[in-house]
Amino acid sequence: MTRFVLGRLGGALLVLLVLSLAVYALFYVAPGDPARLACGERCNPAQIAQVREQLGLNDSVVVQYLHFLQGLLAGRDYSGGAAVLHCDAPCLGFSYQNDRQVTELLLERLPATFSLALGALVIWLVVGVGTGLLSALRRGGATERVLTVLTLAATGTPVFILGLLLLMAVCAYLQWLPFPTYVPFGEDAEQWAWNLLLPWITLGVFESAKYARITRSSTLETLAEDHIRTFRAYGVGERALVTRHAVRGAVAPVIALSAVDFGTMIGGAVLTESLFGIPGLGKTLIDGVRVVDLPVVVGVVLAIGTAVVIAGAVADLLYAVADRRVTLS
Amino acid sequence: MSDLLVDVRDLVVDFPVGGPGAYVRAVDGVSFTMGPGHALGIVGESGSGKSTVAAALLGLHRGTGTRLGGTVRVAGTDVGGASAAELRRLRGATAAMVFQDPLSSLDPYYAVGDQIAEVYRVHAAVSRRAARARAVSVLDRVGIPDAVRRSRARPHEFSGGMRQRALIAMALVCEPRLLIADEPTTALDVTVQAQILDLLHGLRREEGLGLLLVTHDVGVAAESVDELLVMRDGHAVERGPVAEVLAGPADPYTRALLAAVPRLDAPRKPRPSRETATTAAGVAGVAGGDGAEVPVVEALGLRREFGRGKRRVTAVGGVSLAVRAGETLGVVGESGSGKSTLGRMLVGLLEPSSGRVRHAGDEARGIPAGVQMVFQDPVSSLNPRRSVGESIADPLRAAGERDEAAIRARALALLERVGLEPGHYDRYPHEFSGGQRQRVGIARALAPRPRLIVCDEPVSALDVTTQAQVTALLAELQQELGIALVFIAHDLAVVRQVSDRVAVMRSGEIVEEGPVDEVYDRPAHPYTRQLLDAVPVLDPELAAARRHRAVGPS
Amino acid sequence: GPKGGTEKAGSGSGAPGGAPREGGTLTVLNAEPQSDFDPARLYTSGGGNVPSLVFRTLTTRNREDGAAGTKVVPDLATDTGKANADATEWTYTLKDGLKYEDGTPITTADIKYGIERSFAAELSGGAPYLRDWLVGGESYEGPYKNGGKGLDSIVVPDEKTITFKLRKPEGEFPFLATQTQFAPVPKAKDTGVTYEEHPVSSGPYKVVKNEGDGEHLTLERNEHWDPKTDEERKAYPDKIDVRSGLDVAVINQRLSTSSGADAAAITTDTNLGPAELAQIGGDKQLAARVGTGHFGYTNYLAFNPKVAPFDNPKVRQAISYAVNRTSVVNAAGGSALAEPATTFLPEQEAFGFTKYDHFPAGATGDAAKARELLKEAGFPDGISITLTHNTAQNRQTGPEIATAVQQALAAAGITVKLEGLENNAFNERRWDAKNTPGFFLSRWGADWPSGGPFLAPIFDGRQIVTNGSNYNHAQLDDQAVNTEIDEIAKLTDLAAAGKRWGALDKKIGEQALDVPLFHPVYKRLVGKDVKNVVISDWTGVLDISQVSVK
Amino acid sequence: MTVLLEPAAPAPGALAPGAGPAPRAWRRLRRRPAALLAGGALALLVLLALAAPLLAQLSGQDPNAYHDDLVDSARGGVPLGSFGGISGDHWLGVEPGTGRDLFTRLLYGARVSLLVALGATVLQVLLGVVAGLTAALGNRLLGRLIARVTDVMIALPLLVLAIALTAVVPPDFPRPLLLVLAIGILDWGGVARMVRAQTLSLRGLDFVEAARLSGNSTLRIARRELLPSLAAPVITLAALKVPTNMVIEASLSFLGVGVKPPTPSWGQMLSGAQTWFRADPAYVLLPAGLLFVTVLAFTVLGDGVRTALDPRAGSRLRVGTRKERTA
Ligand SMILES: Nc1ncnc2c1ncn2[C@@H]1O[C@H](COP(=O)(O)OP(=O)(O)OP(=O)(O)O)[C@@H](O)[C@H]1O
Ligand SMILES: Nc1ncnc2c1ncn2[C@@H]1O[C@H](COP(=O)(O)OP(=O)(O)OP(=O)(O)O)[C@@H](O)[C@H]1O
Ligand SMILES: [Mg+2]
Ligand SMILES: [Mg+2]
Repeated sequence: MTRFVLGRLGGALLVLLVLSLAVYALFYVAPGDPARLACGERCNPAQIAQVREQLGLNDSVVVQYLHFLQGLLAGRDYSGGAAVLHCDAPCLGFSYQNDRQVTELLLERLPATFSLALGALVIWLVVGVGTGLLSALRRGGATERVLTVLTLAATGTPVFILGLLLLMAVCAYLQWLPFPTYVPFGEDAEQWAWNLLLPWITLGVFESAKYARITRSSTLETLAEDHIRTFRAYGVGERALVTRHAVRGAVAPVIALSAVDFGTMIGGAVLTESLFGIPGLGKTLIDGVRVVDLPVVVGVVLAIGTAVVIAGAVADLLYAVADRRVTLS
Repeated sequence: MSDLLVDVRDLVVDFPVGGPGAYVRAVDGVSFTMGPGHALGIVGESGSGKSTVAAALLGLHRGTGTRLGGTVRVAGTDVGGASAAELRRLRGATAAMVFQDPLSSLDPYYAVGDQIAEVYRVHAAVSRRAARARAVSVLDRVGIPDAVRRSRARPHEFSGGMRQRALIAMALVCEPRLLIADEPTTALDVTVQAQILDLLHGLRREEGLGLLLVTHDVGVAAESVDELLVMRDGHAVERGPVAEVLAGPADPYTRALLAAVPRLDAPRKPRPSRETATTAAGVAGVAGGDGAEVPVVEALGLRREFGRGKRRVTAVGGVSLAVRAGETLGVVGESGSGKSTLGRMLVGLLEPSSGRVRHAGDEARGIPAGVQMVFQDPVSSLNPRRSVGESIADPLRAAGERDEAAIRARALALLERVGLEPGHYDRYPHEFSGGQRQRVGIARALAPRPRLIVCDEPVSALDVTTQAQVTALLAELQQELGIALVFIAHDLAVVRQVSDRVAVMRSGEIVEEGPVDEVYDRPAHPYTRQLLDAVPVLDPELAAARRHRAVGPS
Repeated sequence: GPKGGTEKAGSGSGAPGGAPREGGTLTVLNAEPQSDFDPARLYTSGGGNVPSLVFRTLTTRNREDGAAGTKVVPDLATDTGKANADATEWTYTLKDGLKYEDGTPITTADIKYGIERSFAAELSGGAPYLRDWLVGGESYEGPYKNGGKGLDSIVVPDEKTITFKLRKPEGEFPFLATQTQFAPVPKAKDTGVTYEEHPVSSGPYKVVKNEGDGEHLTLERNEHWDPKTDEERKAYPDKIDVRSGLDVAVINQRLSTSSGADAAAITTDTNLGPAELAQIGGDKQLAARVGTGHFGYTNYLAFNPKVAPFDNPKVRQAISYAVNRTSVVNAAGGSALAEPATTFLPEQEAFGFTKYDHFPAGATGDAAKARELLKEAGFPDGISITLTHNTAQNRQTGPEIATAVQQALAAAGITVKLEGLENNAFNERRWDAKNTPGFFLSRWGADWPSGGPFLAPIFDGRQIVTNGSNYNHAQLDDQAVNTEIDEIAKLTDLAAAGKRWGALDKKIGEQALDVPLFHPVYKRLVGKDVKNVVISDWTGVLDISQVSVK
Repeated sequence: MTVLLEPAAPAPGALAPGAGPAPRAWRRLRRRPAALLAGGALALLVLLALAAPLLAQLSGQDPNAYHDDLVDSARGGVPLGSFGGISGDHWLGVEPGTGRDLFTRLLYGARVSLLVALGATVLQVLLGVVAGLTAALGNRLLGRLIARVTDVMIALPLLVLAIALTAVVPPDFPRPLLLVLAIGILDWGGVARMVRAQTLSLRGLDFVEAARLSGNSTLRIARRELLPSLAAPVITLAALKVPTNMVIEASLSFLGVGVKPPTPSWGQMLSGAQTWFRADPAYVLLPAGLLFVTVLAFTVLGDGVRTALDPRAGSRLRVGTRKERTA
């Protein structure tokens, strides 16, 4: 176990290093001059030059990257006009656009994104896996057909349309709920939940469809195994067969995919976030990319990377627990 | 009528194969009845439809696309017409079944004890804890040592025999009126087998349990049943009280069957002469010494542990042995004594915790070339998604053979040699009987002409005639190619017949090893003696007497 | 111009309560957060909305509907500025009783400091005029460098007076003095880049909450703001709650639903799109809540005459004739959201609009005339050209407009290949003087309602920038044009200046250096309780300082 | 009796011709009308896409031609007439704003969308399966390396990569191909993770061990023993990737790596239409409906293939059916 954790930690550092390098490299080739974009539309060349100097963009990419690493390990100082700003290690640097500490920015945005992803995870695990089981149980029947059509409608509808429809229906026509505005959990847990309800449903339903399909097909596969026959021969009911025994076949894929989806969702379900006005990392990332705000983009990508790595390790642990034949490595 | 526990009339079972309308007739007009508390044995050729009949008693063919004819009544329930709820009540509670393939019949994800408890809770309104306790107690009854702890293990942590006992426990947990046991002791050593048979006998006597025992082991049948039904090709060829059938078989097939039963005391067929008696101690001298032949495989102080901390189990605890080309080493011993684990280490599928394996004198790393294994579980050792022909052809392809026609021809030849039809090439594993699957496994192991084959219970599911055919084949090939064989089995008679030397294992160690005749005739270790005594005899009366000796006084 | 203006909500339509009253909370639903809230960093257009509630400047916009709203009026200063004879020195005097939110008096030294800090690289983002106009501005690096040295061309003889010394005559200086850079910043409170988290208010409201980098703002009354010193800001609501980071479609939906707090909501950055307009179409009640405005903006086809065949004026003219403005307008969202343009200057008097149509293409283009011109140009079989556009579907410089152009030109025998570039790449190409595409979609907006900032960056030869952002796409360096620009800049009579800007536009238009396509129209929805919607032609959108929710 | 290891003459008549695994799977598939119908529908869609120019000619419309007279310019360009401007000329109505013919645009859009959805999905599945198998079966080092590479791929936002791609790829590189490559090469992490997880569960099974003993290379084991068992979840996931890829294509188009306008695609039409669903529902429903039909067809077909690939499902001996439960 200790070895597993240590091994993963090493792997994680490698992943994060590669990710940051990749982003630096990509931005090196990508169009858009960060200095000009930070300066504003009509900056004159002298101003742009000043900003470029100020952002340290005159150094070569390699030097810039080394500065970034240095900040990560030892912290960095930065000219903030009236005073010199200091950013403790691990310092992800300052946003080109508004000089905010990226670490701070991430910490500020993460809770919203995490809230969103967590709720969606719960929904897709409950609704998605549940629907999958139900359709495996009712295989060949009308219920299954209805469920199939519903889940496919959910996957086939882009999430922005799904969310907009939901918003229109629930908030505009029926007015069951006010239009959501994000309330932090720490501020008011109840409001937090109410306001996240629609985004959770939107994202959850969209993702559920995938999990329903995967659960269903894996469950049906497992139903063909010998041990199912054993339990059928002992009078175990169809429902228990499916929900207790056959569903175990779906455990590995569901866990693996959940880890991936949860990890990437930390990078932001951009469309859902912006539709419901959730101040999450997704929008931060998009805006960062749009204005070539490299430190912000690197920061968000590293946050996603961390989430992906952690979620992956948790997933590996989970299916080693679920299936003892699997050994951790 | 209604006092009959089982009433089968003109049962016909057709399995669909391949295209629409294509069927294979597995059972063709079988009828029999059985009263409560009675015991009926079904013996017969492998593939003759025994398991199919057994499954029909629980209505397991219903709704599967199988065509059924005739009527089946069990404890008054018309299995063919019963509602789903009735059927569920029947299954497990009134009539329980021990499946032929015990190794893959348990859910790999749950603890064995939980699985048994689950079945109990389906039929009895008890708490989870009570069910667990009950599960532990039945596990204990079927002879699982340290049942409390072991009940928490998952099936893959059990040895073959332990899994089989777990299934028997599952069948008994609801105290059914009818037990349908399909080859229930194939993975058990003779002492445990005797224990199980005694248990069943006791249940019959005390609780009026009806027993339908499917077996290929005439000895087992002789010990346990009142009546015998002999099947061949889907037909019942003979039926009568067990003593009568054994003493004076009417049907020629029954006669042939009985004649082929290997006897423990029978003189061994002459085997190609070999320098015998390479004890573990003598290995070093032979291998290193004066130009003597190097063993094909050699184990030096092999140990293997599973689990950590409190869950730690030492499966094999320091075993040394050597097998030379053309030689057969029989391995017998207690169920759970580490035979399969040892076998897996010998072929390199399992890393030893300590000790070394040498192949042809070289330290093995990974899987050495030219080794094969016949797995104890024929079900899981065949890919369910590949036709058996493909599975057999696979080692040939892996060896680089490219000529498709040659590959196919060779696979077909092998199928035929293990007693299967060439037409089976394109069938899938689930379309075979237990014994047929086992033979597929043997055919696959033979296909690439290996140097060494570790056979883990290779003939346990085969009727005696087929068994004889297969062991003859093995011997023949061994002679031809100088294959070294490790033959793990619990059937002492078969082991005597095929082995040059025999090693007796108990609790992970070899307690006795030596030339087969010597060990059998003059067993040195008390455990060996115990084993030899427990071998079932063909005479029902003798068996009854023996049981009386064992159980009576208690 | 054809401006009408504003269908007012509340007023005139018999809404309860009639006249605007004080009190209540105004909700602002925005897409973009106010992430720049430092007066130094705001660009002209950005300062017009929420920041104008917090920052007062020397002068400001006249908060009235339509054309009247294009006038400059005094704000902190007693007048719009006194110029010296050649308009190279501008002097302002502060009103009495001006205070910050903490009660301390506002001084001209603070205004000087506010301007100086906008020169710091850390606080970049403002418009370039201060740097270009003030003496020494081009090399000044702000108060944080060189031991806090100030800018000598801003003279503060006493607490109430401030004089600006310019490099050349600038008659439009009063317009510049409306920018947030002219807001006072007390030096003691300056925290550099973090000042924007809580800028010190000189206006009617102060910032009490600023979360998520301007995503959620709460403004409350600044008790030290004296309405008697401020004729422009009405400041009816007690509280202003700004929620941003919202989806455009959601903002419009919320305004149209107008339930709960949204009934008292407006938006300062989200326009209605064509789909929403189509939907509002028949709904009278909803239509009554739509405010329409005209901001000085022109979308046009730009040529780079250094690239063949656009070096040939006949080719440029042919294209001018071939363009189908009806298609283009439709692609831009229909006639409600775009008005066809034949002049470069927006159709507003303040800009000096002078009507002309040198290459009359009619509503749908004159393909025959175009072919004729092409033949004259030596291309009897037509030509193949590339049109560079943005891939962002923004209805401005995006693919739909490009396709509309492509189709119209095809009818005239001009084969257009479309080259779509991602937003940053597009802007970089378009602003790169060395690598400007030959033919592309572009747009230009007013920094203030006057011909100067509209024409000079585009046509002044001295504003060709070779190592930065160049807006003189045609790279026109015409002595006559340059001189005329300088001459007009000397005028402090803005009406007179306007006439000459119009004439200059007309004159330049003859060269067919661009093809004006359309001027966008802004339509925005307000919540059902919102009253006193004022939309000036300066900003084209409702003035947040005039809105009442009671 | 010693002829055993020499090739024997095949037993006469023992074998039905063409009874190998593939034909049997095909036979099983043929017995599933829903799957066949779905396959037919897909084939039809592909055919329609291929025949787009022909059909456009038939309908007499150019997919890119603006029709200013068909939209109400004053009302945001909403199509004149009912149901999104359906008429004898414009069979499915016209696009708001531009008045472009929807029927032909949908047809041409199908070309891009189907190509991207199919191509990218195939690529994702290929890469994902290879990476997943390698991560689970490769030696320790390789396995870990691949697992970490997968992490990187999952974590790198498509968007960031896409922006960089715009700069690197020459402008005349065929766009649909670029899309297939971009989506396929960048977004296979999910498949890889799932395959890895499944393989970890499978790799200790006896039949895999048996294959190892037979001297099969890891590659062969992966292909012959594991792939068939992985097919079910992979096929299911692949069917779900189809709509996702279409939507990704749309968003990449917005970023400028998509197909070049005016070439349409369903994804683009759909995202352009999102605000129109009240003012002009037909505009939304048409691409959405086609997307739905495609997804449905892929899923049903995938399900059919999955079932057909499992020989055990054929006889349904163990799976059991509704009939048994209700009998
Ligand atoms: N699902 C199936 N599809 C096709 N044929 C089958 C199927 N199951 C069994 N068979 C065939 O039916 C026959 C009877 O099988 P059954 O399992 O009853 O044999 P058995 O007597 O139990 O043999 P064994 O002693 O080897 O277990 C065999 O020939 C077998 O190949
Ligand atoms: N993977 C495993 N994890 C934990 N324990 C195991 C595992 N495999 C085997 N064991 C334990 O090791 C011991 C030896 O098992 P093994 O399968 O070698 O026995 P065996 O001699 O083959 O028995 P049988 O004749 O019943 O097949 C048993 O106690 C078993 O429970
Ligand atoms: Mg059987
Ligand atoms: Mg064993």
